[in-house]
Amino acid sequence: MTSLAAYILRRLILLIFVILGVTVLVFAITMLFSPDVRAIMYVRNADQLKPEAIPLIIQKYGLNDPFYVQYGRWLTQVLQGNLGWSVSAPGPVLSVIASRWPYTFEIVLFAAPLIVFIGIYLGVQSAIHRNGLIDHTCRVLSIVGWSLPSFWLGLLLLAVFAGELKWFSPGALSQNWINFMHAGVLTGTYHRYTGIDIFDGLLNGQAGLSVDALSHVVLPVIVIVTIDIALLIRVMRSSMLETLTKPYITTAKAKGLSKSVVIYKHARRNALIPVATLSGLMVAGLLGGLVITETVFAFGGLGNWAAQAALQTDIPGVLGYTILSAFLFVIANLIVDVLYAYIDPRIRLE
Amino acid sequence: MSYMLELVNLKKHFPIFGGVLKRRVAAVKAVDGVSIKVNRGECFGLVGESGCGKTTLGKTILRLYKPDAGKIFFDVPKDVTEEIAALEKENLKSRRLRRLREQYDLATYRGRELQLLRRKMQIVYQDPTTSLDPRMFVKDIIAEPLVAQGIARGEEAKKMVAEILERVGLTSGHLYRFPHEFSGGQRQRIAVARALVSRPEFVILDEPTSAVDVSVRAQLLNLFTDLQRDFNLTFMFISHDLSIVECISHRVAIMYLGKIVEYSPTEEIFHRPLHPYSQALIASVPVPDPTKRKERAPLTGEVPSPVNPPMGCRFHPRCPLAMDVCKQKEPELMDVGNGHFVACFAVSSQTHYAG
Amino acid sequence: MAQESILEIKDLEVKFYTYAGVVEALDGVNLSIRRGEILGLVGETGSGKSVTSLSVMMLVPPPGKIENGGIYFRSKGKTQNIMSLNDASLRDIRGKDISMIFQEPRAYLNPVYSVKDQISEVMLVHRKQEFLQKAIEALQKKGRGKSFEASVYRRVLKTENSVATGSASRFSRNRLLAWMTRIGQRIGTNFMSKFTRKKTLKSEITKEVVRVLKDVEISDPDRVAIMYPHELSGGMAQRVIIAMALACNPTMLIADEPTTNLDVTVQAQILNLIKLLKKDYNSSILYITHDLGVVAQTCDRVAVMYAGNVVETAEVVETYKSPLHPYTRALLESIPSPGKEFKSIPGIVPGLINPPTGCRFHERCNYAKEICLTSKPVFREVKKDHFVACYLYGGSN
Amino acid sequence: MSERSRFDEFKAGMRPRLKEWRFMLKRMRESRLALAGIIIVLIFVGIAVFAPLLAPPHGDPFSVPQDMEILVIQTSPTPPSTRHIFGTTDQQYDLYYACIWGSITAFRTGLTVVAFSLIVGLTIGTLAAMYGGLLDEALMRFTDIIIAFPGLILAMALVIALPGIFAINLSLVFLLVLVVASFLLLIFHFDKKILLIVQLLLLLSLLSILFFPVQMNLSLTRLDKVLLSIALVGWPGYTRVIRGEVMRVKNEDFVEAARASGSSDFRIIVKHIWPNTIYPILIVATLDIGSIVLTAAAMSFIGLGADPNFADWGQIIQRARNWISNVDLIVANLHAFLIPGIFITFFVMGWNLLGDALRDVLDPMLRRR
Repeated sequence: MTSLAAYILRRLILLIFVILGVTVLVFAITMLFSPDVRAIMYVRNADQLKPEAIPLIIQKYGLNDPFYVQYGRWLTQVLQGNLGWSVSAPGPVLSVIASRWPYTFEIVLFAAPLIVFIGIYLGVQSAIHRNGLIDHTCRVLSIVGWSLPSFWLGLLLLAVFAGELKWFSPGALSQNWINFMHAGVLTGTYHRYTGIDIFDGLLNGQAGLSVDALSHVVLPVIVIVTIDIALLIRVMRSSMLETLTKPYITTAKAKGLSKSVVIYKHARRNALIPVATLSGLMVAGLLGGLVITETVFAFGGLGNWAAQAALQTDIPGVLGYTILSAFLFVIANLIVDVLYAYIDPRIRLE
Repeated sequence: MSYMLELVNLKKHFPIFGGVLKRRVAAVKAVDGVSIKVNRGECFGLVGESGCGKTTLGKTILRLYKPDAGKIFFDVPKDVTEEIAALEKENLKSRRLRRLREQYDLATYRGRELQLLRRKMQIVYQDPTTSLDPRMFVKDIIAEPLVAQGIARGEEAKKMVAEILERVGLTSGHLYRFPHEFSGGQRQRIAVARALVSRPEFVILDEPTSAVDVSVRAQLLNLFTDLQRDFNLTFMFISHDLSIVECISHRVAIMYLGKIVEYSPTEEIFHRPLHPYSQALIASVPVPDPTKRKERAPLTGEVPSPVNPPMGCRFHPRCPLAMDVCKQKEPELMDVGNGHFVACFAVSSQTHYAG
Repeated sequence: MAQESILEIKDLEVKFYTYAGVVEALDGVNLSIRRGEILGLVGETGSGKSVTSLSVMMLVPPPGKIENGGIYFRSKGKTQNIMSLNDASLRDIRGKDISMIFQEPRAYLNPVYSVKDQISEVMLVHRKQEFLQKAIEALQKKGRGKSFEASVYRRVLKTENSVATGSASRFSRNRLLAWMTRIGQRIGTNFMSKFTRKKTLKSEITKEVVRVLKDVEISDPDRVAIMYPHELSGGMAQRVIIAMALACNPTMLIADEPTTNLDVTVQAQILNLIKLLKKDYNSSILYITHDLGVVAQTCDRVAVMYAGNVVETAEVVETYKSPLHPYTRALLESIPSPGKEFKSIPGIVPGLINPPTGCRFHERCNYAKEICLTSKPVFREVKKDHFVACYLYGGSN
Repeated sequence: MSERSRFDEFKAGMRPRLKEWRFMLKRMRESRLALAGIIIVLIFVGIAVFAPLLAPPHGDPFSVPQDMEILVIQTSPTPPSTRHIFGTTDQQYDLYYACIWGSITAFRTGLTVVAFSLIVGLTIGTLAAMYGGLLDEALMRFTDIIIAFPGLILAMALVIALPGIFAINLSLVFLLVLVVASFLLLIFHFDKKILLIVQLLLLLSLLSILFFPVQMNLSLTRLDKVLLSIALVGWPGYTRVIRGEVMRVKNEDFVEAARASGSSDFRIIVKHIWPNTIYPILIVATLDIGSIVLTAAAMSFIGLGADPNFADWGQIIQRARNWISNVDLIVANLHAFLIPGIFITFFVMGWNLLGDALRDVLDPMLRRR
């Protein structure tokens, strides 16, 4: 087996353990609740919510048994796709996720690339123009962006662009388009192929709807990017600055390479190595930030749901979201690991 | 009379972890069966190229590393060592053997015993910039052995520190300075002071001059010789610079890939090196005389990795005199007269010259 | 002057503006390297050897600045002051006419690119036309002279030539191509390198790379070519660096302590290699080291540096037989040799933030006169080909 | 030794240290951002210290006063006026008072969480790095898991899960403490007597658990819950950082040299490793205070924060949630979230700037070896 394969495999095994650990931890947290509260984690349909149904569930899933037994049962339930009933949605957790992920995806779709690419670009720029104008502006901006409370920024943007200028409005889609869509779905003239309005609109030849959906994404994306890009810029900058002092940069210059080749071929690739991890974490971590952002903009995605769930102590809701985000994080990590092996040949030998 | 230090087949391997589950896949055989005897009051030179395990050997003697096999006798009467050797021959299980080893063999020491050992043995590191704590005052750095071993503290310790500081050529005005305020040479002096403040009998000098400048190097070497005389110390001088070793040490051992290939009195080894590696090593030292130019490198290739050293004699792939036997069997160190030991079949096959 | 010198350094002054203060690293360095010789530049740490070499390449790292002086480089008959060159023509010299090898070979190779990538890179920068030409010819031999590949090469070659000669009109397609290249590098995909990925050109360059690797006595060049720096041993890495330096057979090679971190046996190999290559490539070498043994073994002439000054230069034998400057003498006496006890230079190397006035050696000099404390001795020829900066040999008024 | 000489000792010891600190301050003063950071933080310290003068409390200082006279007329916020300098938020809570006393809450939040994380991190991180093995493995895997969650989410989950009242079995706690203590003693091979005593106490506590368990009820306010959950989520990160730092220093020559000169592990850790790891950790901690406050505020915004009348910046802004559905309300009540938001932003920015400056100043000193 090649060392690279071994490396990937090792990471994979590790990640599986992480996933298991995540579920254990989460389940352990829920054990802080009394059985009759926890019962809802096993509810499959609405009529099981009746008070008389609860004791049945408790004894069916043995909610007074020792931890590991319960965990085992719960895990099998989860693997069967039963994450319980979310009161805040309301509905079975899995179906709630299924129905809401498109909205969250709309934001991530635009936010993630913007953060990563702009972040890296600005980081490099401020590094190569150290203490120049670009550098100072970048540093100040990143510090400010890093210090802004996302919800506050969101509210301000709402006040300005929605309140005063009336350019955008909160929500994921404006009411008339929602009505249009529902009507269309009922009459069969409109099909939700992907569930993502931006695409569906185009697929159904309703460019207007797509544009409207797009316009609703703008503000959330701005908030997410402003907040999350800060860290990336800083890390990229320092990493780049460090790389530029490395001996092999001197070699590159001594070879007579042009400035841009030295910077963009020799320095940047090495500087990216530490940044790769971070960007992976951040893209996965977006889900965290989205809880706030979606709440501020009344954006009907997963984050909003999570916030509602937390507020109404809807355990399965919070649980589902937590597990989901952890899962996505793990996936992102795996991708980063593979990316690593590509960027840095040294990995392949370890 | 007894040897200051006696090593019997000492081994130190560093494991390498790898594979999917990070299991132990191999080991760096840094020190792989070294047996030497160091006389009291001498300066014993240990020479070798990087990665030959000379530094590891030094640190293993100090028990900064736990040896994987072998015995370390420090100032142990001859009869004891002989008895141990004899006991090992007949049966390894005997209780007396275990008792003797626990009492005399450093390899078995731990905890408190080691701490007591530190008084008698000290080390001076190669690079004083990394071996002195950057956040400590010179005073505290030098006083550390005293305080740590409970020899002295407070005013008394300070007095001793000032004393030793003068001795190594610094003034008590330097007591409250940070290491980074000194030049390389001075830092090394501080390191020497720390090593000697607890009045040890045996000091390992691990490349003590390779990090300082040419002009300062001589000052340090003089300091070492003086100190050795005044404190009647025993030195083990580890270095890759043969010209220095030739000047400072009484006997020299040459190491290659974790093994001693040859050791003998200094002028003997430098004028009549027997092992082909020793010959090559000495030949490849650039002579500071433009009229004596060497036109070709005496040796090709590089030192192979100590992870999986060559079978048989470890030098045979690069050896000009390699024979078939060299590929199968490992040569043992053998006495060829007047305290000259060599591990080479080519040599032993020749008739020994009369000493 | 006996032979013509290809590099003249005149009164070079370099200062480093650090937080602690202004470090006067070089204070009027004079040096001249002649065609086809190895000049040994000897000195202790902080004497300014490396700074001198870096300033020749105009690579003095910030906060260092070349204050004044001149570096005159003679190649192809014309002499030019490197310090007054613009960036483009400077790059043209770097790696092509003057190239460098360093102390920490592994650290000076880029960890993420293979040996082949790194060597072929320098070839592509300075010898692109040549290789394109070769590739075209190779294709024609195969009777594929009309193929798309060949046409691409011709187009690129045309671009290169016109860009090189600057004949390309401002809006010409060629200039556009060159511009695209620059943009391409920005966004990370190098259009030009896309072209170089074309089989024939690539194989041509690879051939050359392998040849150079063979020149530096690497036994299996094809295998080494595809290795990454971390897979190379110290000696191997140093050979690769040397190969990289020789890739465009430079008129001058700067070797900055190339064997300091290598084992004695390997050092011997590398030294011989360097001597050998000097013959083959007849390039002159500026050999920087602190090891007097190495100097004696390799160099034709020696320049001794102390605290930012060159204090003495002479033929190597002359230097070792009859050194003039007190520092040189002391240095040579400090070489340990069995039997006699170690002679050392009193005191320590002075810091350069506010260095000693006058002759910077006077504090440690046994022959110091009061004039040495006040004024700096001039660097003058006291014997044939023997320059020294010391008042013991006149010049005090 | 005599007082006099001890004093001289102290003087002699301080002089070089002062020199270093002066050097640091000089560097700090040179960068405007750093100066800004220091000033901002100092201002907030001032506000926190003089809060009782700036906004004299009636009764519990942390419960924001409601203006009943207006409340009978209207609940919706009133704009800044002479009566309420910053105006009021809905339910007529006084914004000015809340902002002033909120600064104390902010400090409390940041500092307690950081302190908790540091203490836990230093002990566990150091032990893991020094003695590796199982502890290290366990720690790393555990942190892997914790880091897999977006901090906010996990904290949210914890907040809703944590019960308001903890029944703590003191004897159990005592037992655990003793176990850890004896563990440490074993590692640092102290003299046997202390160990013996500890083990006797251990036995005692074991008995007490079995026969006369000592119970204690600990009730958590909502703010406590928030802090606790953030700390619980945060400490693994610190532990990881500290572990890394210790690992770095542990392999330095001077540590080995100390061992060679007979220092015990305990001495090595205290005298060599911690002094050489403290600066990077300090930087991390400073930068973290800001983000902790932000997380806390975010949680209050979702509605998991302190009690509704508690003087906490996030808590006030949280009321804006009800207006999101109607944009005009947001505009109308702009002041009700704008002002506290500015407070949060500047507080966090101050700490971030400070941390940034510290990094710039300390790094060269770390490199200077």
